[in-house]
Amino acid sequence: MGLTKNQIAKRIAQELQSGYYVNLGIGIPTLVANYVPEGIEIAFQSENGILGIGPFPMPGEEDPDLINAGKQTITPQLGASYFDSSISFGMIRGKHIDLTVLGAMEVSEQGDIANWKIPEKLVKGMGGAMDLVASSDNIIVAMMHTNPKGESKLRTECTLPLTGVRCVKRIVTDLAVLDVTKEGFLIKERAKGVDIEEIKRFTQGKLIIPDEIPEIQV
Amino acid sequence: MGLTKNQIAKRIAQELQSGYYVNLGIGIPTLVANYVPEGIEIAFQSENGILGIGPFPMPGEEDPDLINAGKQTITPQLGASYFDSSISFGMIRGKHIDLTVLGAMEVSEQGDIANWKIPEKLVKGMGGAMDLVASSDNIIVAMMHTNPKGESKLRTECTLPLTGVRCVKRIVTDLAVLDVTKEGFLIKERAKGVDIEEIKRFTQGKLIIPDEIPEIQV
Amino acid sequence: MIRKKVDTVHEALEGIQSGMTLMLGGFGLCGIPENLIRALAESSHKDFCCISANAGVDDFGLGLLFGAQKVKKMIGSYVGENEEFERQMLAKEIEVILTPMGTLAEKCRAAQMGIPAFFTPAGYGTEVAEGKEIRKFNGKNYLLEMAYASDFSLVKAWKGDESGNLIFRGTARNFNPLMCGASTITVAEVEELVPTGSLDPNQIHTPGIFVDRIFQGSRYEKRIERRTVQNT
Amino acid sequence: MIRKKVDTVHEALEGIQSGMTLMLGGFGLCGIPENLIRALAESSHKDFCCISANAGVDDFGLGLLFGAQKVKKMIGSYVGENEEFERQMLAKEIEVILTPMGTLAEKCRAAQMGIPAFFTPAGYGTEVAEGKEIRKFNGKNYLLEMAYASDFSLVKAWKGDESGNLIFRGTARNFNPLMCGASTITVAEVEELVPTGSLDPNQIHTPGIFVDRIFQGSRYEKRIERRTVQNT
Repeated sequence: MGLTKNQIAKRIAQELQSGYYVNLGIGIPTLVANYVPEGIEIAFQSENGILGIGPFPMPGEEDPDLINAGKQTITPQLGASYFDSSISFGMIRGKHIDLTVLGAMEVSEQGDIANWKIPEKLVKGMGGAMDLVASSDNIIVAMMHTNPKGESKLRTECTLPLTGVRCVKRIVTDLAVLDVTKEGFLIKERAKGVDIEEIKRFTQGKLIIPDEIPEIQV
Repeated sequence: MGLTKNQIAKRIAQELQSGYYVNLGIGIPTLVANYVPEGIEIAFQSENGILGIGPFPMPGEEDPDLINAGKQTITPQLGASYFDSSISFGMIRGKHIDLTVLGAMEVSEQGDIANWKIPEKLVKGMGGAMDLVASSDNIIVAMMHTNPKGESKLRTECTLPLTGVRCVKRIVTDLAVLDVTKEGFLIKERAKGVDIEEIKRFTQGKLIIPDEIPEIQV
Repeated sequence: MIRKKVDTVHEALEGIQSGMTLMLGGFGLCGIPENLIRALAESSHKDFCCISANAGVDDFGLGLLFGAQKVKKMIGSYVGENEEFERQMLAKEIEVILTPMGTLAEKCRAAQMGIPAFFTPAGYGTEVAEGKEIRKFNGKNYLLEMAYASDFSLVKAWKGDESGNLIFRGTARNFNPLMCGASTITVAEVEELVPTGSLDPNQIHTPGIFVDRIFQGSRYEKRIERRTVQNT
Repeated sequence: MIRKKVDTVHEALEGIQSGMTLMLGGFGLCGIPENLIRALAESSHKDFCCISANAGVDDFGLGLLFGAQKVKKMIGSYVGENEEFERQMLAKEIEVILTPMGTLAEKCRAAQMGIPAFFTPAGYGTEVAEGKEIRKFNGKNYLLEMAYASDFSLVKAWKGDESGNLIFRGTARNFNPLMCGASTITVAEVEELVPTGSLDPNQIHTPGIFVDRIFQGSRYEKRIERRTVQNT
């Protein structure tokens, strides 16, 4: 079974705390914005130069001067601000962002992340990913547990070119929630209907399996 | 005889060209603004964060939020802009200022300048002077030829702590206009009624004396 | 105040030559100098080195320069969404240097502000760090990155005055302010050019000192790359 | 959006302790956090290290802190105009570090923006360069300068909203925006505090992310240091 992409996003949304400035990457991370818990104060930053992203515009109200880093049309939240890219990345580099959520191709036991380049394949570039992973103290990776070939994306070492080193703190996949610890990937929660053997089978890196592993509540 | 401080300023104002962004230091340099030739387009920058300084305010119209680097109340010129100090010094460091005029205690044959500190005396600080002299390609020093003790301020080497090295291009004193050249201080013009012997007597550094030295026209 | 107004895009581009390095503002299709790009694509000049966050799409934005085979080298950060660019890259017709986006932004600002080099954490431990000086500050590793050197900056603002003061709009600001004054010559095109003195000095994003030439653009298309709306 | 509003200056200063390093915005008496300075001068805390462009005058601005013997170390650029400060400096009661003003500004910005160090030409060949790394870029010599590390930034803005967004006015902007987010905690006092959503997002000088606490100041004196008017 396992979680859908929306369920992964929903689980990550549980990590949001009031007062957080959050940067969401493209893909599953973008979906997190749909599941912000009621009553908490949060602001989404996009590295192209906005703090306080609101909902997508109503049809007909799209503004070409208002987009997010995924180039989608957006609207500003009340209290939003626009700024240039040096300030935007200053927010990131200066550790003013409280939570960064991004996708990955691979994560290593040490928390290394690879998400920008597959050798021999077309390279589109790292965009802001290297700045984000080099700067954030609180990085959650949202990804499927395996790649389309069925190979584990949680590895002893990344095989793909790195985006950043020793930076990922937590991983939410379709199968489990795992923390990166000194000893390896620590299973914190498992998806409903997914047993430990399945997580073991699809995890190439070292796993730490506590006695009790609660189910992910989404 | 020699030039008055206002005449020094007036002579320096002849160096202004249309299109120049100009930073004027405190003292004689400030007076240069009073003698901008008619019909040329110029903008004065002040390092505390304004481009386009206009005249002093009319009595009763002083605004505490509008001052120059000398902390005098000012008004903005049409087309002025305000900005933070990092941008202000970015303009200076990035060589966007076309002319810098500042005072000095000493200038050396090599174009070194000392204007911020007298050992054993109270030090007030360098303010923006070190940024200005390290960055500008076009620095004119406005000063009296000698200090209050009658000692030459144009020297083989500066005796006072330096503000910057090999940066001064031209010096306008009460006695003469001199350029800093590889061979020494080249006399370009002399003040009316001042003869070469007088300039020689009050110049400790090496002087180059051309055959013809026109009078300063102010 | 000093006048920077020119009347035509051709006057604005005077002095541009084949082989020059150009900075181009914009993020994807947002906040791009449409008139300047159009004129460059139609010009006889070529072999440009372009510094820009993205590569545009096939038939718009920077894509017009790739379509017209004007680019020899591209320094950017995210260059997807453009098939002709990809073809030229795979065929090695163009050289491509990929840079973390925050580093790209800061390298532009450094050029603008007279900072020759600075340290940044982005790219440490990756191939971006290859050949670069690495230094530890407070236990963390950083790379030394250099300011860009460039001949022309081509930017787009919302409003501008005849003295070159600029105001941007929304996220169309992006790299534009950082590229002003970061090249030998900076050219700004604006949607609305107003007389000097019309803009509030307190609300100017880029002071005119960073702009050498300004002109009012025409025929703004302002194309949207990913139109996204609420489910209703 | 995230609320940053606090009701009193005392709440705004919570956590401040003797011996801390403070950044204080303002240039002379222009754009200084009057309420925060007043409260600090009256507090029981002392032995501060202050980073600020100037030292104020004897009975106003930063001068109030020197008058109350609150400062152990002063990092500034131009510290004239204050007799008590001079007395303490000459008596070696306070340590004074003088820094080129542009370097001071950039060291604040570097702290704000996560740049640990950068090169600048200011001070090359002078005593400011002593003990600093010197490196040549394109034939010119530069010094390596480090970002400041600081506990509290105390700034003053003209308008602000409850989410910490700030707008400055005129040359009262100066160092204030650069110090926001450059310390562990940033406190902003404003002349006018408006509800979130009242400010144009395009015209905000400092986004609220750089501000931890904001409050409306009172009793602004806004003293003028050198009143200068036209001869009429």
